Amino acid sequence: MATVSVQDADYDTAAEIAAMTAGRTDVGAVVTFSGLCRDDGGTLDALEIEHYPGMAEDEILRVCAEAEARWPLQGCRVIHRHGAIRPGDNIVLVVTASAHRVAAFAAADFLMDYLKSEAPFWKRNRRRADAPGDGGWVSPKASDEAALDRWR
Amino acid sequence: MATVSVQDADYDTAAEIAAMTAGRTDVGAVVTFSGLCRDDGGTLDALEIEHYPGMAEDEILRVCAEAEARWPLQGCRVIHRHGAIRPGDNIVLVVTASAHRVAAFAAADFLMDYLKSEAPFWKRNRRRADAPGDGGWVSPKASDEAALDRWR
Amino acid sequence: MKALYFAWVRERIGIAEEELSPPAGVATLADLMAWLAARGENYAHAFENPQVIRTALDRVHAKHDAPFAGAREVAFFPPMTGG
Amino acid sequence: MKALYFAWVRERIGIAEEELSPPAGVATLADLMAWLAARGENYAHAFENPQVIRTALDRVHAKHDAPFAGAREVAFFPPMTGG
Repeated sequence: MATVSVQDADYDTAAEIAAMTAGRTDVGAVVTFSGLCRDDGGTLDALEIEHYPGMAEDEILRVCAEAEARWPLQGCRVIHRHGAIRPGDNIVLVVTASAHRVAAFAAADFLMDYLKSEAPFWKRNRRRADAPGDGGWVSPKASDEAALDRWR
Repeated sequence: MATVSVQDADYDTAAEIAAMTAGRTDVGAVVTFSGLCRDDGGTLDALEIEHYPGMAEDEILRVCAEAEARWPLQGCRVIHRHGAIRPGDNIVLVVTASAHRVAAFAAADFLMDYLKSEAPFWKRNRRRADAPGDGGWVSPKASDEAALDRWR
Repeated sequence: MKALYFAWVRERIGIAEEELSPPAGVATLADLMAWLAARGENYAHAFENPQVIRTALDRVHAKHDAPFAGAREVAFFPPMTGG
Repeated sequence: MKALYFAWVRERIGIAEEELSPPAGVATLADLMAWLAARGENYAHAFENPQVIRTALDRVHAKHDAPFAGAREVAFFPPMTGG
């Protein structure tokens, strides 16, 4: 039931919500998560996101199937972008729908935690020419591993 | 910082997300929750939502302030509709923004739990003329009270 | 003091709001509900089970043992079901 | 068997993919990394700390002690940082 896209194009959150709920009267709760490219220090030109084509889609679908096995979902949609992402731009969208809010929230939260740690994407900071330092590959965060423990 | 609306008009989730993130590069995560009017049995004409004008806005603002005290939020927006809501239509929107996903998710989840139990709104089922039974006021759910315990 | 009634409390009483002038000795919200319940069958029906009624003073949730002196607005309503 | 390299593993080795024909006795992914590391400075640099490298067989995560016999595609990459 889940639908997964890995693309360099941007996405339209409203269109994704509409696609999940249009013509239905059994959906009680829709949760969306959007991950955006931050540039706290004003030094980032772009985030470059590399992925493993084929495996990226497969892994996200596998994580969605796990979420659907855990919670009664009526819809599950994930879009993950790759390529050069500018500060303020969208990176990843998760949309979940369920009759009740607890399932929709938990599933979206779970999906993001697992996407972070299991889907084959790698981020690199491309710094502005006038910024000090050399950017480089983003390191995984210990807090992301800790977040996974909530679901085990 | 929170913005709260109690209105009979519908809302536009995409516009609310855009208003919270436009021109910013410090937002890393936006979570939205939309509550929709369900009609599982096909017997509902509309949900009629009564509210306590003035107190409804004040209580939601109070709950938002509580969320902002608990998590580092960059934005907090709540829209709660009143009046006659048809099956499939929107009832309530919560949008939270933060640098990191854990805060955005937790705050939206918390806000919905507290809105359900503390904001002065009351739902009544108006059944279709051909439907059996007499509809009537919706009873609070024990599970909503249990959900609050997660935050205590 | 203005009293507001909502949802089935309003329906049972038959009005949405009214001015109240409770006598001396009626001090808490619990007292006020007992005094109202004695005003007629409609009030008795609305307040037949006072422990399920939620109360607010000047648009802030208040417990039944709260004194209402000084409040300009008191409200009585069933448990909330918004969201 | 096709080998794919991603992110800094790819950068250190200098190529994104290649065909591998490991000798008999190289059976697990750990064996394969040790064999690759001996192929030159670029490989040695990529696999200098093999415990941080993640591995996949035919696009499914696999542990280092997994045998790769029968796989058509093996991949080596750093810990993921998507989402």
